Amino acid sequence: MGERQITLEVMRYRPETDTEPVFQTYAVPCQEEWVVLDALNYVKDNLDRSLSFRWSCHMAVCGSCAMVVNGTPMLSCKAFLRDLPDTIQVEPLRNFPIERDLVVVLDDFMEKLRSVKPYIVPKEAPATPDGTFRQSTKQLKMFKPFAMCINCLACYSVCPQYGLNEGFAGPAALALAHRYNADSRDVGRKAREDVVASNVGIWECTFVGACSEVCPKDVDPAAAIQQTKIASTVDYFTDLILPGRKVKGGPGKAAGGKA
Amino acid sequence: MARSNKPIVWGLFAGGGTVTAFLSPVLVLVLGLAVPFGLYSAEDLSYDRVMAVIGNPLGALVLFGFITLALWHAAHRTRTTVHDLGIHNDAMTAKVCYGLAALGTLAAAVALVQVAF
Amino acid sequence: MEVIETDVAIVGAGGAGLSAAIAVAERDPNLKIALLSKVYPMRSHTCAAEGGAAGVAKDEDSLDKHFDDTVSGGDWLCDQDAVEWFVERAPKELARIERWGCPWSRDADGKVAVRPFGGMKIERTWYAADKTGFHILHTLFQTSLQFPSIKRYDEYYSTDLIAADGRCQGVMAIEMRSGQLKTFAAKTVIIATGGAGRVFPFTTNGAIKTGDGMAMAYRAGVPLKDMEFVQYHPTGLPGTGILMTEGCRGEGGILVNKDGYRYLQDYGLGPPDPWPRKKAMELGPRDMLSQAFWHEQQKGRTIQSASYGDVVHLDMRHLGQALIDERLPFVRDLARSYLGVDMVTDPVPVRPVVHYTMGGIHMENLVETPLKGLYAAGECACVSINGSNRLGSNSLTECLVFGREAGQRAAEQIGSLGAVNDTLVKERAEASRQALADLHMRPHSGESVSGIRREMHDTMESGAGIYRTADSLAQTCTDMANLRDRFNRVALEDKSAVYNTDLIQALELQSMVEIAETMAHSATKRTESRGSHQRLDFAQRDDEVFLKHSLATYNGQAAPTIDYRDVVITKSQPAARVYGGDV
Amino acid sequence: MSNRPYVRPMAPSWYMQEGRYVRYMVREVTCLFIALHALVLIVGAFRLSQGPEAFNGYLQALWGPAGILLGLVLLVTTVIHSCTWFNLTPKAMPLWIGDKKAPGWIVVAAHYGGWAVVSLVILVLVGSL
Ligand SMILES: Cc1cc2nc3c(=O)[nH]c(=O)nc-3n(C[C@H](O)[C@H](O)[C@H](O)COP(=O)(O)OP(=O)(O)OC[C@H]3O[C@@H](n4cnc5c(N)ncnc54)[C@H](O)[C@@H]3O)c2cc1C
Ligand code: SF4
Ligand code: F3S
Ligand code: FES
Repeated sequence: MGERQITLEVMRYRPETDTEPVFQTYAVPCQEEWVVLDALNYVKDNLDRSLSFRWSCHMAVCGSCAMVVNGTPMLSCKAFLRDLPDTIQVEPLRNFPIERDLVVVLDDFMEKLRSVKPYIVPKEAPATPDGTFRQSTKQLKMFKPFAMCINCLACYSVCPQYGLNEGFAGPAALALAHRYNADSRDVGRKAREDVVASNVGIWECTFVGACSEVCPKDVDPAAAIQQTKIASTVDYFTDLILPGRKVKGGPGKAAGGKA
Repeated sequence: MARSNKPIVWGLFAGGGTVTAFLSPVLVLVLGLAVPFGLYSAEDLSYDRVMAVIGNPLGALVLFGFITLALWHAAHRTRTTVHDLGIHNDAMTAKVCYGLAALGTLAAAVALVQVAF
Repeated sequence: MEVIETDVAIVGAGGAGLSAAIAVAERDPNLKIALLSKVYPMRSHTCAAEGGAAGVAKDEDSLDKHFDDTVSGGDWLCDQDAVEWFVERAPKELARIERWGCPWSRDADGKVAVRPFGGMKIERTWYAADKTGFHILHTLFQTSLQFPSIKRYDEYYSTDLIAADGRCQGVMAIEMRSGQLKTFAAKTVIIATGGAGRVFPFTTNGAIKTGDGMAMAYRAGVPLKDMEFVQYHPTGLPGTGILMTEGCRGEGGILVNKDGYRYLQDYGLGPPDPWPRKKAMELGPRDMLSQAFWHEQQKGRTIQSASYGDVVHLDMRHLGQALIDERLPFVRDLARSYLGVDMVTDPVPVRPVVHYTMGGIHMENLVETPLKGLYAAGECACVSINGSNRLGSNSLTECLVFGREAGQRAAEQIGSLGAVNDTLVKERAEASRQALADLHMRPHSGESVSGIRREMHDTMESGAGIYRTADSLAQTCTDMANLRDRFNRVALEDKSAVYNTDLIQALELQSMVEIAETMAHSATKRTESRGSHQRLDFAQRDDEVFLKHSLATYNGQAAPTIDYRDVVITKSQPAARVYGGDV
Repeated sequence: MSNRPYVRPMAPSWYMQEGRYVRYMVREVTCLFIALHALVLIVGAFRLSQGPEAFNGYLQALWGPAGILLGLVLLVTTVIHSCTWFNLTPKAMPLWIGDKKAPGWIVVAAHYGGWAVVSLVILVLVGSL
């Protein structure tokens, strides 16, 4: 197990004393196989107990620990030192207000996630003896990749449209809306269009594609959004041609989750 | 929240993007570069031969469609790019961009009606 | 101090807490629900669960078989009435979250697929590839978003229960972004704070699993039951402790020692062939597999790896890339990134790792604690379905089944509990505020959170690990008493209010120190070996004396008192645990 | 109130600051040349409507040095437009073969193939009508 000396430049912001963020430098003796999060924990335990950052699982699944490492947002628990130079700069996710140090304010995302109705709007209860829906391999594959989102928000950190447009629902929320739209058990697409196909939904996305490039879980939100654009456009023109057509789970229908 | 009317302009943008992606480079080549590069003789693009195609109402309609889609594609993308560049008066931008596209569409219509009808 | 009034306060938004919240909201939309969590709900450690959730699914399976596997898996320390109740509801709850959108893996005919798991006679573990807990958690969380009555308090760290007048009347919590302490005056409180694996240094548990809820209940006078039973999972990655799910073995992976020999056949789990076979060899229960590793290590038959110490090999090469990528893609990626080993082409080095706390808050009547108005569910609760060794994949289901029941009971009983006593609540709130202020003001002393934590880790690992003795435990008990005392002198280096993680870690350490002490003392008193609790000095199970649950009661600055209580036996008399052969 | 989250504004020149944004901007800006090309065609249509002389003058201008330069610029930019457009198609229009999602490159390759065919057909047709 080799040791390696790393210079960690961490963006600090202490709201009670700082007027703006500043970088603080720590010299950290690291093990070869460490990740950036290990180095931060070393700092917290041995050098500076006042450094704040979020983490929990240390296995790239809880989504707490995303931060900008040398310019790119990534999960710090999966940012291996072996892939990084000796000087590592760590910042909080961009496009979010900084609460303190590497901790950002997530209220906006949480509200947007709720707004896209990320839950099954069922057509009717399944009529099977065990009370479950049947799903073919293809039906599962249609939505599963979009269900892999860990809400780490790396995608929001690189999406310029999220930075420029306050209202924009953003890549992960829209990918999750698409995840339910694409689920064979769901009939809520119409109900979701309220937000998804509004002026703060998919139409704010200009297909920069950066979201999909940085996503640690290969969710491909850019794809989800473009597919939703096509579906919504088709819906729009169908509605124009056939006004008042009956739609399953349309806006009038309550999105009850009782099952 | 109201459903957006963007599908209209976005539909034109997407359609235009696709059509221009397939056709623009070859049209640039045919009209502007093929003769100077010696791919065609000047005869190939003589007035009569061009009239035979564009003078035909169907030909004129196709060209009109292409020009329109190209313009609306460009107008919509310009609108978002202007926003990206930091000019955030989107309503104004939209008016100007789509206005210009409409003007261009009208001009193309006028010219092509004269050619073909 | 801000007082938030609510009908139900739920502390913890993992699998159990979210299930409870939805259950309350569905039952009565007029009830006010406060859902507190020290992390955003989707960060809860339920997201780390990989392998699956158990519930009878196949025609040839039966509730009785699930019951039998669970009871013998728990070495007869399970309350059988609770197990019976549990196995009956398990498939219903799993089907419910199917309807809510959980992306279960499927068979060719479109039905939910099930895989074999350790100690289970028949395949009954529902799975979503190898991210079952993740999908369950996100399904629950996203489903919960449609209920307006669920008011979330994300990143609120609960410090204390408000217990007064023989009843739980609320809970105190720090809003982490402001540092302000708030009072939740609640007619009922449900604790769903998860396990306490972080008491040990080498664990699959995330940073948040510090046993806070157990400690809160303990301090409020509710006993902690069966705390000596800590599960080691046999297959963790050395170094990080990242879990290689039991699904690896469920799909056919094998464990070999340095001679390439499937050593489990030497420990009553064989014969090795034909393989795969349920309830045998690698599909034996976790306690036995982890103990077998220890013996191999004693015999010098483990593999010495330069960087990671002793390991054995989990070999999955014969499964082939297609199957691995379909059913185990996440763990393949984890082993590749964190260890540089691709399970498609190489065996993966693994060793036992602390994984699960069978013990927890003492439950009377499934989800009710002895304290009126206080309920609990999930890993923090000891309903006693897991006995002395939990079978893999029972606990995700446990979160769903008992989380839901806790919500329903709380909603049902609220009427008879009546209003909270404002004066008493204020009094308690003031006491909590004072304690917190004291912690903030404590003068510098040389005692640090990380220092005490490290020492706690060392003594727990060396004295209360897979195998224990009177001596090792005595040492750990002494050390822990010491550390508890020293903790009283820990001073915060960070005095700020906003998102003070120095403060939170100090409070978490307090929980852990208290929990660790109950573990050490309960283990000392249990002079027998049963399930995950193995005493080198008392190698046999002793049903005469110890077919009993231990109960650790808080004693302030003194060590806990340990009492006992009978195990509920209904239809399965204690017998020898038999695995391998033709079982 | 001590608690004031700090909002880092986006730099007005954000699109210059990372390779991926620069590439995005290049792609977006091609639309100006698509518009320019449309303009060239509209002018051509007018000239066509004004008779052979006018049209020939138009062609001569296109084929002169300035015209050739314009043509080259348009060729490069429209090719960039086409490539960036086609490269993104798998995201917008995933292709399913049976119950498997086809790899993205197939969709891209199909578009490039179609593009080549269309272009060749037009070139040949115009040259041989
Ligand atoms: C790596 C791993 C793999 C596993 N795999 C499986 C498996 O395949 N099958 C299976 O059945 N089981 C598995 N388990 C076990 C199972 O995942 C857990 O027992 C279960 O998820 C616990 O859920 P919970 O709701 O009780 O707690 P958690 O999901 O841990 O949630 C605890 C909640 O309490 C909150 N909380 C804690 N303290 C406080 C506080 N002081 N104030 C406020 N909020 C607080 C947290 O924020 C969190 O929301 C696995 C466990 C691990 C670690
Ligand atoms: S889409 Fe990807 S990058 Fe965005 S939040 Fe989800 S997992 Fe993270
Ligand atoms: S980066 Fe943003 S603009 Fe669209 S494609 Fe991704 S959401
Ligand atoms: S700590 Fe959970 S994703 Fe990194």
